[in-house]
Amino acid sequence: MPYKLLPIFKKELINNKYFIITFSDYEMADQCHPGQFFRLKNPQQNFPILPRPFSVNNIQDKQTSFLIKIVGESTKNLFETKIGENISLHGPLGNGFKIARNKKVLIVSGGIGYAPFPFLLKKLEKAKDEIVFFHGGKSSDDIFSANVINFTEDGSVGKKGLVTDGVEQFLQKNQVDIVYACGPQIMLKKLTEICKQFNVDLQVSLETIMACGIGVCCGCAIRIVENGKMVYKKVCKDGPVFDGYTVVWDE
Amino acid sequence: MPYKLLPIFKKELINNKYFIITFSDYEMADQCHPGQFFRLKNPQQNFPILPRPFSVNNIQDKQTSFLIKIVGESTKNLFETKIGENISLHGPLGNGFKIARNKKVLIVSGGIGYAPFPFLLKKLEKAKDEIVFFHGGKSSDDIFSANVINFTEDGSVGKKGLVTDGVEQFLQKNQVDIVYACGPQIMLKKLTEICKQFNVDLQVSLETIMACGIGVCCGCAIRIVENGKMVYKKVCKDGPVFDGYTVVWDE
Amino acid sequence: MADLRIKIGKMLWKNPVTVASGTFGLEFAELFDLSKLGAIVTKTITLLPKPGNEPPRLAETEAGLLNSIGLQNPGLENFIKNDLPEYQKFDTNIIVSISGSSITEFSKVIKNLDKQPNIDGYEINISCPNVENEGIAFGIDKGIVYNLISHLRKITERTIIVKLTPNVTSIEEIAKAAEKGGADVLSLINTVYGMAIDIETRKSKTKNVIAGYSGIGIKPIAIQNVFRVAKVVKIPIIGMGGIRNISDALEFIIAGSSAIAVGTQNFVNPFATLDIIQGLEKYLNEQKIHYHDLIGSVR
Amino acid sequence: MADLRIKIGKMLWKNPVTVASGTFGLEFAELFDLSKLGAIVTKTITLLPKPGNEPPRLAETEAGLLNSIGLQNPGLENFIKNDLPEYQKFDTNIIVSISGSSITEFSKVIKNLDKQPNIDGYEINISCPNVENEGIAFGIDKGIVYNLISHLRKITERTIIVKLTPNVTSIEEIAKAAEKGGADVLSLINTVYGMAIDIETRKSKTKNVIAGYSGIGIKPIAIQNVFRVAKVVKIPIIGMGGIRNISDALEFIIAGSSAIAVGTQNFVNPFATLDIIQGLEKYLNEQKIHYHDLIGSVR
Ligand SMILES: Cc1cc2nc3c(=O)[nH]c(=O)nc-3n(C[C@H](O)[C@H](O)[C@H](O)COP(=O)(O)OP(=O)(O)OC[C@H]3O[C@@H](n4cnc5c(N)ncnc54)[C@H](O)[C@@H]3O)c2cc1C
Ligand SMILES: Cc1cc2nc3c(=O)[nH]c(=O)nc-3n(C[C@H](O)[C@H](O)[C@H](O)COP(=O)(O)OP(=O)(O)OC[C@H]3O[C@@H](n4cnc5c(N)ncnc54)[C@H](O)[C@@H]3O)c2cc1C
Ligand SMILES: Cc1cc2nc3c(=O)[nH]c(=O)nc-3n(C[C@H](O)[C@H](O)[C@H](O)COP(=O)(O)O)c2cc1C
Ligand SMILES: Cc1cc2nc3c(=O)[nH]c(=O)nc-3n(C[C@H](O)[C@H](O)[C@H](O)COP(=O)(O)O)c2cc1C
Ligand code: FES
Ligand code: FES
Repeated sequence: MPYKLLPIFKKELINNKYFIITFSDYEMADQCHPGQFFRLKNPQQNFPILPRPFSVNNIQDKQTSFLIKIVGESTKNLFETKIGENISLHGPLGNGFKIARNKKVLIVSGGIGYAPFPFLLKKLEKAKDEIVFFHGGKSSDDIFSANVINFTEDGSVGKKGLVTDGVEQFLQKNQVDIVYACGPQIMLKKLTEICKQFNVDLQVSLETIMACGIGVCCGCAIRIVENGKMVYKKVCKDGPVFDGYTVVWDE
Repeated sequence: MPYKLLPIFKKELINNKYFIITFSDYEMADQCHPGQFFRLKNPQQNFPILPRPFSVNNIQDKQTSFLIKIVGESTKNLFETKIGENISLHGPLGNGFKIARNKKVLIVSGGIGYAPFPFLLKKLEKAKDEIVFFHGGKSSDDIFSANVINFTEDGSVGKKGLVTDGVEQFLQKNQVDIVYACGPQIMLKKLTEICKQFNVDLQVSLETIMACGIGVCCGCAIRIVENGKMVYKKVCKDGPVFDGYTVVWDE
Repeated sequence: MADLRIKIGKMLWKNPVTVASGTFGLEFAELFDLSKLGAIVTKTITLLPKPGNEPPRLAETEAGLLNSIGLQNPGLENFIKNDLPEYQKFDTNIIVSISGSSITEFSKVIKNLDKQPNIDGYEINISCPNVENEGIAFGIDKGIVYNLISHLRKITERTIIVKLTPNVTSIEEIAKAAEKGGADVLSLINTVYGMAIDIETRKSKTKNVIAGYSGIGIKPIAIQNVFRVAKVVKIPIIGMGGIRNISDALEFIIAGSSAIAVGTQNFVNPFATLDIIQGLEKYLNEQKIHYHDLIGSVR
Repeated sequence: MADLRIKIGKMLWKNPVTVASGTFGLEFAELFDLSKLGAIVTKTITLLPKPGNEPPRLAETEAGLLNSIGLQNPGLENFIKNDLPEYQKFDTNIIVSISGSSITEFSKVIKNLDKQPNIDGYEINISCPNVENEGIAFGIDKGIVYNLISHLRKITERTIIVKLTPNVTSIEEIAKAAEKGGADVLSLINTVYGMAIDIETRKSKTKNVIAGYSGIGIKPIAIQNVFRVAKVVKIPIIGMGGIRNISDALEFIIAGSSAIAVGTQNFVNPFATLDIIQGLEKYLNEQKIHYHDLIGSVR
């Protein structure tokens, strides 16, 4: 996992909450697997101190892009950094999603949890999977594509309601082999309960605060049940993708 | 001494070391006296923490300007702040120069010590003083006006040599009532020794690191001899202008 | 509107916001009406005038401020003559911060001040790290703290606030000693020992070498100390150390502070105290919680 | 080229730059050749595996990092089997950081490690603030520190480094006790106690409530501790706490550190150690000073 300084190649504003930042580097693009992430930081910015983790959103023409939600100082700063200015990139890091082949696949994302899926989608399509994509957001601002089945809490776009309710209904009527999911903890927890009823494989991508990103600091621990015992796993190295049924969700 | 948020009205780059930043505010312009200073800070910048003191460089058409040398994080940030963005201004602070009337005046500045004098010059001219202005810098970059007698250490502009040497020669041949000076400590110390020989009044503007700027914190203390005794005075409130002969210079 | 009133020792504050000793003065009256504050804490006064430490006295570090002022102050007499009457004009609680080099000196100062009207409390600075033998010897030893405070308790009826230093192994021990001695209130933290070096000249950036570190860089340390002390004492705590805005202030309150003080930030945004008072009302209304229920509510 | 070699205890380091325990690992070998470092300090190892504290374990504050890892480590046996052989491949000094809950446990770990070749020293972590009864009880009491170190001194010939906590009233006392006990080297500082609160949930940002504060925000505190300790001991000091770059490193060296360690900054710029080695050569050449003359040269 190299550590590179690369100039911002492209920046696209989606709306006042989200933007996409793109880097052009062959080596980087070739190494990535869907579900992996990079640690990004503007080296000119002293505070906050730590680089922040972002999933690979897509890879196109050897360009690697990240879909970023502006939530605090670092994401704001990345947004404000101009095209041509250098960003430090550390990655690709983490395990990434296991690619199913010739399966019936359901993707479920909530909010910025959409980020890793455009890249995954590409690989799944190559693997000849049959894919359905459900995405949920608070309102139209949180919808990224018209080509997926969208849910909004306020009903401003797509179906009104929670994406998890949609998933439950869908699973009642359709056979699915595997679910890939990323989004808020509360959504993933609910989804795990639902998927359990239907006995579907479930891969979830998790978030924690990270310091090193490479398994050194043990800061990103989450609780996983392994052989009937609760153990700590590292989101950065053992994850960010885990078998949903092994995760001990927070209260 | 009000505390205001004002948008940057004008910004002029002199060269890659110096720039002038201007604010347009009637009330502010009317209150200022030459030698006084303001504390400036971009409220968007969290670090460094403290506002930084800058002398009033000039007042023209009710616009107040500051001549700033880029030396560290705050001055760099002020330089990078765009026209129209807000800066917090606290001032005018400090005592300022005592204005002589109908006197033979010599102004001596070194480097960024030039900053307070364009404004002083205006007032002295009004007071019908006879004025000679000596300025010294390392090289042509540190020269601000062709209308003053310039010295550079590398001889790239004006006379080659130290401004204090020029002052000494000048005082040997010319009668002067009062000297106004601002510049590096080492220059002011030398100048004090020279002026003493010729028994000329001497007003020096000093710099120290400041926290409050208004006499609260006692952080900006310097040593002054008062009635034969060494006492601490506050550069922000008792100064920044002092009688040069009372200052106890650092080793 | 949320009710921000709070009893701090024998005082009733109209809101829980004050200023940290040494970072505020009458000069701020030019900027806003000081009566808006819950209380005003003066800079530390000693029996005799103190010239303060040799300059340079200040250095800014990457995330805070180093100072070695050395308790420069005009002395008790001048304070009573010149400053106190000005403070007394404001409709708020006036707390005089005092220090001394012996129990006798502390006692003398308090006896004198007790004759003056309109002083609402004393903050006993046993923690200033800048002055040798003044303060420092008191603040790190629980026996000495107990002796000092129980002595002063006999002298005055007014609220006694003891200001604690973080530069100790167990701040709980010192806090308990102060409470046992009769303190009505604790305030914490004073500055943390710090130092910075100019790598060009190889000199310490403050002449006094070891200085007091304040500002945002000490906030996590201060919150931790407030949390620990709140667990072991019953008297209220005035929390401080790096508070810049409402969200910093809330951390201190949730950690266990009944009131908060703004220090270094007064030099950056002189209206920080007022912003915090406003922010507090907004937060209480939004979260639908009473101020008293917020104090020490960390889960 | 400037000569950066320095004796640290019984070791000869090719340069005075190492890494802080717990912030570095073999994973960095993918980024640069670890043989370039003066030494490598492993994360703290205990006799038995430790699962670590409950998450969340990290929080970033305005000017630093809070961690409550809880000494998560695979235990001595796994370390010897899996990690040590990898470390031994590098042409640099290998220092194993160890901790324990009793003198017996410390002794057992050292006796075991002493049988392994190519370990150059032990860093005795008596200061980790995250684990109750492990480390903390040792680091704050000079008598206990003396007992522990003099005991370990009898067991091993290898360099003993004692890592000090800043969370004490007098770090000098602890430093002198370690030296008297037979320590060859001191390293300081470990993290400072800190805490942060999420004002929305009113929960502590780390589950363990009180955490260890590191990064640039603690630099003035660390430099101050190095300066004080350097005045009272004769053995060399490895300085750390917020070092990010050459100028931070120089402050520590001028304050009295014979060597320096990079901690939190490894997470930000994994090449910080290399940058510092380069920067040091440049500074020594420019200032025309020998490295040894720089150490503790503050005026
Ligand atoms: C594996 C992984 C993949 C991610 N992928 C994406 C992505 O593709 N797009 C996207 O917009 N966001 C992604 N995130 C979340 C992103 O890292 C945070 O939004 C970002 O760190 C916020 O930084 P900030 O300074 O702007 O906000 P802050 O104000 O610092 O924090 C806002 C929130 O971000 C989280 N956060 C803070 N520091 C860290 C840290 N060091 N590491 C992780 N989280 C932190 C916390 O939950 C915090 O409450 C991902 C996180 C992880 C762990
Ligand atoms: C009364 C007065 C008037 C001044 N007038 C001018 C002026 O007109 N134009 C101009 O360019 N500069 C002026 N200065 C100097 C100016 O304040 C410093 O250059 C500025 O603070 C540097 O800030 P920085 O963050 O860019 O650099 P830093 O990297 O922080 O510091 C560079 C140097 O600036 C000085 N400095 C740092 N902090 C402070 C502080 N809080 N207060 C004062 N000095 C500090 C120190 O000597 C330091 O070594 C004046 C200073 C004083 C006291
Ligand atoms: C310049 C300065 C002067 C101070 N003087 C005093 C003082 O006289 N008495 C005192 O008890 N504390 C003094 N302090 C400490 C503050 O009251 C406060 O405890 C400390 O700065 C932490 O708060 P802050 O981080 O908000 O500044 C001083 C602090 C500064 C920065
Ligand atoms: C995530 C993390 C884990 C740490 N683990 C250990 C440890 O296992 N043993 C130890 O002695 N110190 C540990 N420390 C403390 C560091 O070694 C160092 O003393 C401290 O972080 C100060 O240096 P810094 O500010 O450069 O990080 C840890 C620090 C961090 C941030
Ligand atoms: S972030 Fe350091 S181990 Fe995962
Ligand atoms: S800067 Fe505070 S008294 Fe001068």
